[in-house]
Amino acid sequence: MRYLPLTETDRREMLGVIGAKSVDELFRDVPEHARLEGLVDLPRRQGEIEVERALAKMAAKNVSASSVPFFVGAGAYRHHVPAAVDHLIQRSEFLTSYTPYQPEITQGTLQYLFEFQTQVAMITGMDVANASMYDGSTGCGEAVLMAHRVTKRKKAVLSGTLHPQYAEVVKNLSDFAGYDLEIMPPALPGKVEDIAAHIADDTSCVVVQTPGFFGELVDLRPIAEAAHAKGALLIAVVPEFVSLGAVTPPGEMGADIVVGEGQSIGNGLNFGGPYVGLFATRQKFIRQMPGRLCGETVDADGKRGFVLTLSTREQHIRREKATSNICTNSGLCCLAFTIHMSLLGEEGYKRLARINHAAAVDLAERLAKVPGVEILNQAFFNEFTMRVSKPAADVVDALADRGVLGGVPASRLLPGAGLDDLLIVASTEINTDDDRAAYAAALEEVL
Amino acid sequence: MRYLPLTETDRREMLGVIGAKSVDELFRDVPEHARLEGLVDLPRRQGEIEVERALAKMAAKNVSASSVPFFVGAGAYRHHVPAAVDHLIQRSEFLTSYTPYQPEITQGTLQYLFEFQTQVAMITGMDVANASMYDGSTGCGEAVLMAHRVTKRKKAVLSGTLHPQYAEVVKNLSDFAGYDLEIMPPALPGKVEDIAAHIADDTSCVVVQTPGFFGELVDLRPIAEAAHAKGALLIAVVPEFVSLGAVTPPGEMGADIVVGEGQSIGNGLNFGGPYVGLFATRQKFIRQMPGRLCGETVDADGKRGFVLTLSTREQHIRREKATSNICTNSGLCCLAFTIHMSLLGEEGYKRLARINHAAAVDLAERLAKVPGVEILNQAFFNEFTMRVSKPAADVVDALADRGVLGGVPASRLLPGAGLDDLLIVASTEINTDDDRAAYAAALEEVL
Amino acid sequence: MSGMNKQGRPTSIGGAIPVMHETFTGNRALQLEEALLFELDNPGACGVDLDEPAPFTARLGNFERQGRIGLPSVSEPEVVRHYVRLSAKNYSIDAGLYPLGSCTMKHNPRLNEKMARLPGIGDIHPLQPVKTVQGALELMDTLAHWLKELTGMPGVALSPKAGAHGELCGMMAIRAALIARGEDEARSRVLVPESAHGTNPATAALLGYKVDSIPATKEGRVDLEAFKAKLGPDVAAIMLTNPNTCGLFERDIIEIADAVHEAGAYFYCDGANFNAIVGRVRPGDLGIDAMHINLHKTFSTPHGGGGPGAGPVVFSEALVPFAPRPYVVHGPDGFRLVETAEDAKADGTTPFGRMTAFHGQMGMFVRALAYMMSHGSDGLRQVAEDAVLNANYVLASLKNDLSAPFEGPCMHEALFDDRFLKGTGVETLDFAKAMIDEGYHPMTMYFPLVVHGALLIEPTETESKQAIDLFIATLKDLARAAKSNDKERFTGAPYLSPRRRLDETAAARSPVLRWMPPAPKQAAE
Amino acid sequence: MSGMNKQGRPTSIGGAIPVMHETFTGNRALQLEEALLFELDNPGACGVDLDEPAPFTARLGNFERQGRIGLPSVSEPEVVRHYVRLSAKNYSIDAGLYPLGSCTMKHNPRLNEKMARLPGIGDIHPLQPVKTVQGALELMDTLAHWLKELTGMPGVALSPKAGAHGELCGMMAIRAALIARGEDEARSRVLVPESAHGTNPATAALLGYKVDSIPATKEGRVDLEAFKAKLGPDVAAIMLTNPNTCGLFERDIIEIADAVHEAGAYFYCDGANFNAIVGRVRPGDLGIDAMHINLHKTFSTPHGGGGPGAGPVVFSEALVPFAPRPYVVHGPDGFRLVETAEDAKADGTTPFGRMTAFHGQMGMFVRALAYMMSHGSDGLRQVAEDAVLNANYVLASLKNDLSAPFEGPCMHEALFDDRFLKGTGVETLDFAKAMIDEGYHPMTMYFPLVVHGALLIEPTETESKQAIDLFIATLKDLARAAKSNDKERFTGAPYLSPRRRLDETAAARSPVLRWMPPAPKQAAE
Ligand SMILES: Cc1ncc(COP(=O)(O)O)c(C=O)c1O
Ligand SMILES: Cc1ncc(COP(=O)(O)O)c(C=O)c1O
Repeated sequence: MRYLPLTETDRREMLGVIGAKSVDELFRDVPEHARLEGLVDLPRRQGEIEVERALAKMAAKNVSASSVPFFVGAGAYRHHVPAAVDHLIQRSEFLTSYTPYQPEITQGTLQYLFEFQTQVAMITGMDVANASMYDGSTGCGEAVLMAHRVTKRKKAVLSGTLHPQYAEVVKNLSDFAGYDLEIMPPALPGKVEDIAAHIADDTSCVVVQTPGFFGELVDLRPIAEAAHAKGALLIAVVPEFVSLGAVTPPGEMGADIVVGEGQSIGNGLNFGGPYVGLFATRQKFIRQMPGRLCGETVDADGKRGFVLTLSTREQHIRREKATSNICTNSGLCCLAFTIHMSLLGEEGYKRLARINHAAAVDLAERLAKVPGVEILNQAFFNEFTMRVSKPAADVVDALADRGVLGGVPASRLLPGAGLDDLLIVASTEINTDDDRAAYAAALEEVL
Repeated sequence: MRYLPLTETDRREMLGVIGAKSVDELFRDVPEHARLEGLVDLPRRQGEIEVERALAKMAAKNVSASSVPFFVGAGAYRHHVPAAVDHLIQRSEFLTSYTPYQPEITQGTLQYLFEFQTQVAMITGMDVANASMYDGSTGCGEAVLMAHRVTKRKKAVLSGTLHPQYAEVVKNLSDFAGYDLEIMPPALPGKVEDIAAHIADDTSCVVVQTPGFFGELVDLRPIAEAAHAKGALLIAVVPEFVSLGAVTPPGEMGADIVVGEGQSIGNGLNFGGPYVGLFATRQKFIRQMPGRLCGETVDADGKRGFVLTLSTREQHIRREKATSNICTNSGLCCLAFTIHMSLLGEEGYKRLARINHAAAVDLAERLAKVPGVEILNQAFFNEFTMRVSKPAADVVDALADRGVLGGVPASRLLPGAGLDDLLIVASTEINTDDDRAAYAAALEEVL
Repeated sequence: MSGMNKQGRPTSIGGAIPVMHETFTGNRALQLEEALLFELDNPGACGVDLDEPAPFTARLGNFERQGRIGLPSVSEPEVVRHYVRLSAKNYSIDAGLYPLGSCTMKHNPRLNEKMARLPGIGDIHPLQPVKTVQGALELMDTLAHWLKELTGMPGVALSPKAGAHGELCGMMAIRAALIARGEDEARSRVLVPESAHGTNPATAALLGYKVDSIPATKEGRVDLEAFKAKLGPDVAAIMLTNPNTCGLFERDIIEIADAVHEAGAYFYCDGANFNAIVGRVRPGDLGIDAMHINLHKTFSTPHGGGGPGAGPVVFSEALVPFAPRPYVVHGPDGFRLVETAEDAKADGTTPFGRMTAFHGQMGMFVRALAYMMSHGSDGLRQVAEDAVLNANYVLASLKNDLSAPFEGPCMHEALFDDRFLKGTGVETLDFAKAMIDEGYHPMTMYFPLVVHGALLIEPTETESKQAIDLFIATLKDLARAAKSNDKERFTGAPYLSPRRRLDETAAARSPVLRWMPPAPKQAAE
Repeated sequence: MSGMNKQGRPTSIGGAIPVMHETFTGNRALQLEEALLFELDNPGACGVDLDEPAPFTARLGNFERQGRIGLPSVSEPEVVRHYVRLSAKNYSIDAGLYPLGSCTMKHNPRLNEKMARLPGIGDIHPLQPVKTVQGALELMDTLAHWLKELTGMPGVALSPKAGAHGELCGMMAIRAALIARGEDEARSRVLVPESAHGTNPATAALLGYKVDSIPATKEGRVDLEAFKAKLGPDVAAIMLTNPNTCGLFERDIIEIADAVHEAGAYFYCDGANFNAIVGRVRPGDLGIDAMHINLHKTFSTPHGGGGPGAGPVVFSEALVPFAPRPYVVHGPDGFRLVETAEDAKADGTTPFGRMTAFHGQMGMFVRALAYMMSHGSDGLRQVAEDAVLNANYVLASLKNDLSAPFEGPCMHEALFDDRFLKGTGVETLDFAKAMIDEGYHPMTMYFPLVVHGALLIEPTETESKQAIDLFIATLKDLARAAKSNDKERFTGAPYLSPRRRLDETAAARSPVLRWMPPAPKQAAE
């Protein structure tokens, strides 16, 4: 087997050194009746050619985003990833190393984590960021738990702007961990959600997403004020991180914790994972943060270097008293994020955001002209919601038959909420004018 | 522009240090009327997205070998390249380094060249090999020139087994360099070519290909004997290097120089290039070899290391007295070759060869059953020639319309030679039984 | 053994050979210093070319971002160089043996990377119409099948994002089952062996459970009597790692499982060490109720400097009904996803909820499946055998040089303690750091906690005998040196790495967690 | 400048800091020793899984290979590690400034690598039916168009495999034109400046020409008078590099061209340095008849440790008819390839022959085209300007520390000689080797030959000012050290690289060009 270096001769020699007659002897602690004698009922080993053929066959059954005009968003966005990014993250030294527990020989990882933390903090407008969570949704759950620790309260309020699956993740965690939660109904663009009215003295935090699930930008300032007035924290959630190149960052609008999904920068769609949770907060809360933190220090020769730090918050040191149980995080996705962000830089990032916004505005204008379409949004970034004259799920299906992936029907994530006629649509820098024209034409056919 | 680090500020500062007012001043040695004032008439800079889109569009107009049953050979062969190969050759340290002129910081390149040379020598059954030529065809030309140097004679005889384009390359070089050449007519399988009769006292070398252009294996022993009897050298050419995993190597049949095309191992089809010329010979001829050679030595601390050596044969030292004008060779393709060969090892290489042979035998048997087909070969490796009942060029075209790339009509390379009904067909480990069945079925339709 | 290895050469500190130790640049030939990204900032440079959009009327409301973010401007060549230079400061599996016990640093096949990048895998959106992602669902279904067959368990949740997330998932399922039985209130305690990985108690605590520690026997295993004594009607579950973190198989595991079940509790197994038994033992045959599988350990998806991973959880019959959404079902019209509570109701199941947005770590699923298919049933069994063989070979070869707290045979990792260093002035940490100079990543240190100054070595099955022999010889030499008073080789180590020992205390005392722009220079100066 | 750089710190040899210089393994932390592949041989291991074919009747005749070849058996993890470790012993552009004059080591964009791997580019066969490769022919046609526009020349042969092969192609076309004119016999001399690259005289000699050397002026350029004196009816061509290998533009180039043409000869230009003028000067405006373009220099296809490259040749009207096969034509049914003499006859052209099998370096074409399209007409002009600016900046900054033989401005590279080392006991070679310790690849040394102890520095346009500033500061420090008697820093250098100075003389004296299996041990011992 190509991945196994030991030969029969090696095995014999090694058993000799060990003083065992057979490898079976080494498994003697396994209760006898649990020892499998034969092989499990699965196919035998296969060569690269066969494995590649089998998986390519599965892959070929999917419609890849690159092969059609593509407008699907709702928490995951297709952006162009520069070729250098994917090349660099595949370097052995990044790809096949472990968590940097031995800083002397993992300065590569540590330095990029430090840079990543800095970028995330700058972009969100916060003081500090950690070295990533699994993804935006789980980061959101952790943020709520952190708010409970900080405020020593037990109740969170989730805005109707929050991605329904994020809300579900928070609810799941909250329920099992024994906390209270209020989830507000879906916040449709055009109607202002009066979340302030739901903040009480026992509210630990409010969680608001911007751009919201339906694409609408949210003014966090009044919410922050209302929350702070009651001693609660504002958790801002940003699943489309490209937006912050154009939109006022939550840190400038009073957020206490910002959770982001970093997939948009440097990471592919990957059918939903792996993604990268971004997590930023104020300096004063750092000891309550979940996840790894990288910090600057010096070595024995006085040279600048980096280490994982404040690990007394973490499970491997603190065990049941840790701020989170997270261990493996999204290291390599951070790397992709930080490389892409390095390439973009200040100008590139802002311009990318403008291009995205222009793309979505153009698409909205084109689709608004299609009979049976009503665009709901006032202020949006690269995604908006439209009301269509037929069930949105059917519309999306019919568009797919015409070779256009046209977005996400709200009913897929919010069934039974009376939102069957809403379709959430995104456009990014990858779409050409032709793509958008094709969408409008196909939609006209379908409606 | 993303690849250009200098900013306008940098440029100004640097001009200041230089003491020039503008960059134009630096170009003042250019005759005035040759200075372009405006831009050349070509498109302006484009981003990655646009460039990728444009090139992908061109690529999409080609039928890639992976997308159809594929049986094209005639000097370039589609084999499976393990994923590790392409990953490793893209490592910055290999990809973006220069010829290893500074051995202290290029031991990576030098060691793999040393290993490559050893592998090529072992496989061909020769004493030594160089660090590559451009490809098999140009290597073949260089081999003839080397034979002239060694024998101090001026005439080569090219067998009709030699790939017609190789023969053309030799002829071109030979003509311009002022040497004589005899090119024998195409040597069809089944007929023995009496090359010995063409070896005279002024013959410097005979050049024979095995497997021959039409796929037939050639017995080099009598030719070597005949050549040596007249003081001439035997140059053996092996464009399908996988064959040597199953077939007696030229070195064991008396060849003095072996030229190979290494594309089959580790390198893709690439529409014809870059490929890698393999060049092996006897120890006694090393000082007459063209191309770079890597040799073992020690460093100042007595540690084993490697250097380019015998460079007094080469143009950068010897200038007009060099054995060749070659400078840049096929470094990275050598690397791909040597990595793939390392993965294969003794067993894997031999087995790969057996699989190829089995594939071709199976295909020959299937196609032989198609009415209108006659297989000409007696002894072959993974390629053979068949006589078809219609013009082979039309057959290949009609097969392509049916989604099968069925081989190379002899007339494409040998027009006007009365070989219009010959079709050269290869099958390798990448073909499945289904592929071969599809070929037979399509051929039956076409004939 | 390589002719280039200097085995048998004496090691010395300082000495006579002229060694140049400071350069003008700070570089040491190929070992290159690298500035922070922010220090490369050069406004006007940019690593991408994007055209400004044609003029249009923005619809950002009042939310247009103002002012500088502070991101550095760097061209592509400099960005590439930055990360290539940083990478050269890392150790990796591809560079050498990486014997981190419990972490399973094995070879990461590049085929898997290639497969993950097929457009039909890497470039599909989780919320595309399911009819456009049938191949993706088939892939998930196939992976689920392999995991169930290999573990002998009837159900699996694919979505957890890593091992710790899998623990959470498993414990939530247990909690959901207890709720369904109406026993949630009553059962507030979770038993966790002392030797457990930190994520186990952290997970239990996250769910509000009281963590109750089970002591270990002298043989490094759960103390069965002590354990039974701790069982009671208030116990929700035991979280046991098997093979355990001492690298030992829990001999009494079936008795433990029986006792747990008898007490009305559930058996969560930490499956991080499944690589030791894959193909030879099915956890389902041991009485386990839930177990996560670190695809990034047993099934070799790359660790990537800390992640991402994937932590699917297999379930027993008792827990299957509570497995979270989403999951894939195969119906008459192909594959479907059960995503929402409504979907589940229609499907007649009672998932406890959802662990994450979307469907889990597809990028890891494809890699793991490629790995499994490559090995097959026969190869995977060999994986376990070779992993165990390599570890026992290390244990047998080093037990007289280092000190081993427990009798063998071990499973996939060999545990040593620091008794062999007693009186040398060298500590576990120093010993580990000296390995760095020798070209090795240290083993896991000071874990598990049940042993003093633990050194936990997991070679994995993808190391050759030749590589392990050199590793053993090196550790013997280091042990010899430690015992013969060559203390400086350890306490000053590492000497030769890109950085020498780093001051972690200072880092934690006044944390600097981000770069800050230098304060503007004062005009007067 | 990076905060991590130790500028201004004194350099010393040996010294007080304890530096551990020998390890047991021979490794130095991340700097790892690696055996030869053959020393990793472990029969039974294998890096691929291939199934033995089902039994069949072989048709190999009498040619079945017998006996062992001797190839080592190594598993995939070991193979990957072998090459990763080897790679770490190399310097690269991605690691740092690589100032090899004449070699143009510039950034290699990864986009280009990605494009070359599109299945529709990398996985097509040169002899597929042309109707199945229309996109490939379009790509070649597009590249040809760019090259012709950029050079202002009417024709191009794409097939030459590298620069030297392009020289051969160009000189063959010249020869073919002379044959057509009936002047081949009469014209047997080729004029080549002393400063020419070795490939120029080697190429001319390969074709049987007498190489006649043209001296240089004190300004580093062709001596016009001497040159004119050498012209005559027996001269076939001049081979001139422009900008020349001293990094200077040949001011008299148009006069030279005129004189050449007046004498009935042709003007071959070595275009290796086209990167200095691309977008600013069209060689077609200078009277050139043929010029090769190293796509691996000007258009950044990676050097790959020595190749592959590509050397398309552009031709003047006079030579276009003789351009070799194959070439692409655009007809009513799309693109066609003119491959054979018959095809050419039908097409009404008179190609001199064929340079290589198939159609040239497609893999390089796509990379070069991606590079050109990325830059565009504006970016390419900027390439030339920045390359020239960087070189002049180096020249201006170092001319008082090193010694410059010629007045500026230079073009894309700055030439120094070894006068500044006079009396120091340090030679050009030593100076270069000391740069290695500082983390730099040395510049081109001892070339061109017209200058004593030449040091030829080509920074290229893809270096930032920051990088060049550090490079300059380092060279200043080295020059200072050389002049202040710090000789050991040079003559013993490099100290810190994977290997120290290698014995090239011994290597050439008794060449060991391959590994040989060790002689079997004698039984008695
Ligand atoms: C025994 C054990 N349990 C749990 C974990 C946590 O797994 P993960 O890092 O994937 O969250 C680890 C990994 O370090 C482990 O070794
Ligand atoms: C001036 C000059 N001419 C010709 C060549 C030869 O080019 P190539 O190496 O591509 O054959 C070179 C490359 O080194 C060169 O620098």
